[in-house]
Amino acid sequence: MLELTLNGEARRLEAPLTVASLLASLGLDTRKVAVERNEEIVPRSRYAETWLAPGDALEIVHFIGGG
Amino acid sequence: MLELTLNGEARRLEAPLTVASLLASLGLDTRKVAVERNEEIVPRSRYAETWLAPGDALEIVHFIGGG
Amino acid sequence: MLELTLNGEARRLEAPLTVASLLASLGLDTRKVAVERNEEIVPRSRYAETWLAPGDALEIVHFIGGG
Amino acid sequence: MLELTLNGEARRLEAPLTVASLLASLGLDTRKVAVERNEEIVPRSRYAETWLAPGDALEIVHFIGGG
Amino acid sequence: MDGMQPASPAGIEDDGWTVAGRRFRSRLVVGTGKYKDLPETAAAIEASGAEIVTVAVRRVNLSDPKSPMLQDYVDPKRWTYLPNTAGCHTAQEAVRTLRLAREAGGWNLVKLEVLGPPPFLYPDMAATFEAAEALIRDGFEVMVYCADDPVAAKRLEEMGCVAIMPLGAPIGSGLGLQNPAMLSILIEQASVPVLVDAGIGTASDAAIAMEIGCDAVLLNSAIAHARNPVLMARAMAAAVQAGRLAHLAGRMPRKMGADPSSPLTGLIR
Amino acid sequence: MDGMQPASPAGIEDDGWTVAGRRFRSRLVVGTGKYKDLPETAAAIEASGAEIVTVAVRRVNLSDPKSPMLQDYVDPKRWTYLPNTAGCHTAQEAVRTLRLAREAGGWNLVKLEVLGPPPFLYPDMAATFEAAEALIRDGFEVMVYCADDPVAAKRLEEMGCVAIMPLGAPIGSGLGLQNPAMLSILIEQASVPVLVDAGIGTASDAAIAMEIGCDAVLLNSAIAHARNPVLMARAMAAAVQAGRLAHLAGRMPRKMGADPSSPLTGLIR
Amino acid sequence: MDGMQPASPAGIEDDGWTVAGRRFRSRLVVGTGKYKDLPETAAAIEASGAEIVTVAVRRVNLSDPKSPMLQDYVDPKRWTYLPNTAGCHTAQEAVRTLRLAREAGGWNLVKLEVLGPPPFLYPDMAATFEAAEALIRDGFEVMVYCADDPVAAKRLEEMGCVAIMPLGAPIGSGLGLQNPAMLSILIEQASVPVLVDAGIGTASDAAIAMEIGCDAVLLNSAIAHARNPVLMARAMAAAVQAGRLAHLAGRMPRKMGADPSSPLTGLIR
Amino acid sequence: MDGMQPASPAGIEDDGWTVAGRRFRSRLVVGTGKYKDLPETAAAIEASGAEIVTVAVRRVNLSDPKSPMLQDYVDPKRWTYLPNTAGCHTAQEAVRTLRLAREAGGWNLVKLEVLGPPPFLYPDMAATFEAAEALIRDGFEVMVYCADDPVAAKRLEEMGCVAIMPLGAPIGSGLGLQNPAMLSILIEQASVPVLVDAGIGTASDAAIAMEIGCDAVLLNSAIAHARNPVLMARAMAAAVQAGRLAHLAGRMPRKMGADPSSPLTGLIR
Repeated sequence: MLELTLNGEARRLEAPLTVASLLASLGLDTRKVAVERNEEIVPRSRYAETWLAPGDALEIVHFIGGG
Repeated sequence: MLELTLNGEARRLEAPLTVASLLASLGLDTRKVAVERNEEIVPRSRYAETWLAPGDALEIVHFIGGG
Repeated sequence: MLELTLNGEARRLEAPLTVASLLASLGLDTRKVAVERNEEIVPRSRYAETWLAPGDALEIVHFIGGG
Repeated sequence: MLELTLNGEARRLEAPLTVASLLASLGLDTRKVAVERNEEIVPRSRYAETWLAPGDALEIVHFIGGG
Repeated sequence: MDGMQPASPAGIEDDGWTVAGRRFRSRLVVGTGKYKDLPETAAAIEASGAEIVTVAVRRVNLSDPKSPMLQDYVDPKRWTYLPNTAGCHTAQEAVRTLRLAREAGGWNLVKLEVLGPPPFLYPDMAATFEAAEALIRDGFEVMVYCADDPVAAKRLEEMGCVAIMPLGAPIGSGLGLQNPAMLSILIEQASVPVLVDAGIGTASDAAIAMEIGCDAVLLNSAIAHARNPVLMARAMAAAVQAGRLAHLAGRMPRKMGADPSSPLTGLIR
Repeated sequence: MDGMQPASPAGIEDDGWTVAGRRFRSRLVVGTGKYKDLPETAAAIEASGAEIVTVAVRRVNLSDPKSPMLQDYVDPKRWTYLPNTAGCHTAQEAVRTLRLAREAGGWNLVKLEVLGPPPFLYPDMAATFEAAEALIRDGFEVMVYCADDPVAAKRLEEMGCVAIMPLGAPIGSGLGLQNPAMLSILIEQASVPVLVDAGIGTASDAAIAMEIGCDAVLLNSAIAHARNPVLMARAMAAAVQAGRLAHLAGRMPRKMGADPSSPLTGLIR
Repeated sequence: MDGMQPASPAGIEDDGWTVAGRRFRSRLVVGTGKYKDLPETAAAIEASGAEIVTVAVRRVNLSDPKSPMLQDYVDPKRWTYLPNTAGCHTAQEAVRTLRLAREAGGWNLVKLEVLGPPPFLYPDMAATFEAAEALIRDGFEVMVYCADDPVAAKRLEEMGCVAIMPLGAPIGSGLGLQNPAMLSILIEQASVPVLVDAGIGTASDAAIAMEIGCDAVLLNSAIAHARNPVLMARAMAAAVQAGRLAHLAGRMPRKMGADPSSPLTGLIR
Repeated sequence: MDGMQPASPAGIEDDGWTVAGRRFRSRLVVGTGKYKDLPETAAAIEASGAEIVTVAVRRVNLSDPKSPMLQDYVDPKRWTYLPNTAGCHTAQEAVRTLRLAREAGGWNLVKLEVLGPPPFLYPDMAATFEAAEALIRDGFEVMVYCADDPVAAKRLEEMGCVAIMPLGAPIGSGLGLQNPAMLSILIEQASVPVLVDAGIGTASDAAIAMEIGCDAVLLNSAIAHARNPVLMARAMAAAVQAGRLAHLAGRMPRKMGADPSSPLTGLIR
């Protein structure tokens, strides 16, 4: 099991896990979001090879209406 | 008896009556008011000799606060 | 000969003369002007039958740029 | 002889010389001016004991009208 | 509607205005004076999109009867000519001038203005009442230039004037609306069209006039005396549309504090 | 040019503006926040004719990952998304937010705003300098929201910001330009585009911003909080065109005395 | 002069004004209406330094003839009473009211105001002309409340009115001068005193009225409806003096660029 | 209180203000620059009633050491000298200048201003922060000239500045308060005195500054460049008192409709 923080909330997930599989499991369209891992951007091209580790802090963001 | 209109109200008064005696009976200070009788000014100097007649319309006015 | 005033200026013209022939002699397009004779409008329809008399004061006007 | 800079101008003065004697020779009222020597303030109390050295840069200022 | 042509007349066709039973789409009325020459006059009027133009009545220059006339450049069949009484300082002059105008043009919709003395040429309301009465009796439809005086404006409306046209600032001054509060009062109480006439200096002035609720704007110098009249004519057309649309849209309330345009939730931390 | 469509974009195609090498025809940049819902957002943006829209970056709502997203209503292929840093009160937050935005969108043109505390959310210039420096070093093209401070604006320009965006009034206040004199100074000294950002309340405010020489106007609340956002979007499109044209045309001089629009010669007597 | 009392009346004794042959030092004329009670009225008038007070004429309350009267609190021997025609909407009412006032007070200096309908109570100039004519024929000295209409104002002056008193804004609105440009025109052309009457809201409004060249200012609500009428009365006294002195002093020219107040020579380097 | 001297200092003695523990009665601070000569400087300052005067620090003119000095005309024992850093464009220059000022005068209350480049001389806030920090560390009591930037103003206050002095308009421009809304925000959030510094053109501008709640006003050109500086100095003294009293009194609310000042009951019929 992996314990990590996702958008500020603690989550327990099945390990091993890549960013790509996480997004898939969450049902997110990778073309519409961006991912930060421990305050480092994870380039879209690396989702498949980026393995999550215990204690990782992830931010998954997208664009919303704003002025 | 005299029936006349005083500041828009009907009044019945003891005849005969002058403006001077009317003001006195009303307890008004003649130096602070002005009198109009049938839309004609009654000069202060004539109060004593001005006899009221039935149907007269009198206006008795003074100064009040205004902008 | 007719002595009359045309737009404020004294003129001597060959008599007899109608408004229509005057306008023609002046080379004016009757559809673009209006005529006043002695402070009375001369309707366009009457130009041909309106004979000018000595001393007449005529105004011939048109539209110009204005605000 | 002392060569130094006074309010931006080169001057040659008789040595030895203190700030006090310089101000006196210039005819300046010590209560109305302030003196800087090589970008350091010279306190009024030290004018008498402050000896000028070759190459010193002095600024002597006062208050003038300003907004 | 096509967002790519937000201000095209098509977009606001359904929002025209009516004066004396005549319907117009453009809410910009322009004067035809003060231009360099007649071709510039024509080009600026074309660019303005105006459907009504004000014109003056003057003696024909008999020494040169063949010189080009306004009608040759601004076709009265395409534009509604609104004859004015500019230069008239008495009711008599104004009435006489408009009778000639009616005969010359063949219509009875006119702009009445009886002016006080130079340099300010402020409307002479007493003489304006007199002239308006005579003209209405004589069958004219009177659009009247007036002071920003709600009592006088109401009286002109009650006399039968078909439009009330208060000044926004001294004519030709270009100072912009000097008295929006009083103009709002006139608009609020009027049951005929209200046009701001005189005083507009640039596009935003015209937009403001429309935002406070005018039915249309009448101007001349702001276009004719701009460095580039044709461009300013287009600016005014857009400004009048902008102000009208903003009036219809209903502006946001003013707030003293700030109010962020982006949500404060979901921020990364 | 066709006088019947004076304000159509066609008429001013040749007068676009360029920021960071990108050319735009519309001088209106709009925010996408504060709308009732996404369909209203889309309709208003369509009506505004804007080509650039500002957007915020926020955490995905993981409890409802399938909820509609802005991109589904405002196509990033048609509109240039300008990610902002709304809600960021430190340089670090702003930089981090824009790096995520760059990854999400794939471009590096961004709007930087680092705000002081509520309720006024005035730009924090010290923190803005710090963030701008970091972003430019990191390859971003920074359009920067700032105070109407000519010294700070010049410094941001010298640091390499691609557009200077001073506030016209507190964000969301709708008070209109509170300081046109200072904005004119900023515009006069700038060699990159200047946009008024924040404070616009209605159409005439936008026209005034363009008349004083701004390259474009950025607004959000004025449209989103109007009673009818789509109509106000059209009003703003027309207002920005009107103000730009008036700026190019060159307004008439202001006069104190009056100046009649009709000639004083040829009057009947 | 003593710098510690810059605004003391002593300092400006030599700069009084004259109306109908009467000389006054204070350029502030105040109304006596709208106060909580007569003692507050008296205190505020005292604090204002005014020498002229406007008063209304009304029926004596016969049901309570002994109730205190204005004269008991504001001594007519110390203050010049200026009877008004507030509430009169026809020339006849106004003339009849002022004849009573003349009899009650024994003087003929009066304030004429004939008002249009609520809610705006704008002066009815046609009725005002009629009343002014009758009053002047009857020997009154008429200070007249009027529109900011230079043609009407000139006519009132030519009829023999002794002072012209245009409104600055709707009566009781406190909006401040809505039309300084037009007021300047009235002042420029007048050869009798011009007072701004109605519309003043706070001290700076009164100062502006004096700066543009008014001879005096007439106000009531600005003091009576202030949270603290006595303090505001003092504020108005100072404001009128400030504006008058600034008018006499001649203000500095406005500049767009900056101009340092300290010399640029003699800087340390 | 004596109604005949409504604006005498006596009347407001109890309403002084305090900066850096020093108490002052006059809320007008004046510069000593730009006058024709020293006697005019002295007369104007005397007339202004000011208790604090700003002064510049410059090199003594060694070629004429006996020429009259400011102290000979404006006695430092009677007026508090507030040395400024006019002409300084870096923090270093400003600190060095004020150290000399402290030695020359013997006190540590100073006005800090670090200016951007001509022609606008807008405050350079980044350099101002740097200088303020160094001066406060060195024991100065710093009254600081700044932008109308609430974030920068708060930071200066938190650093320990004893008064915040935002500009009202470019220095020497005489344009009057260009941004009252932003100034109100600064005043609302400040816990040290706020003075408007620079931009005042005439008396009403100073009154407005006090009405919005400033603790005092600092000006120079408005007096020195008036046609008659001594009269304008008196005007400013009265204007500051008027504005302060109006602020304390609490102005009447603004209304759109009219509100008669005389009762509508008891009218004759």
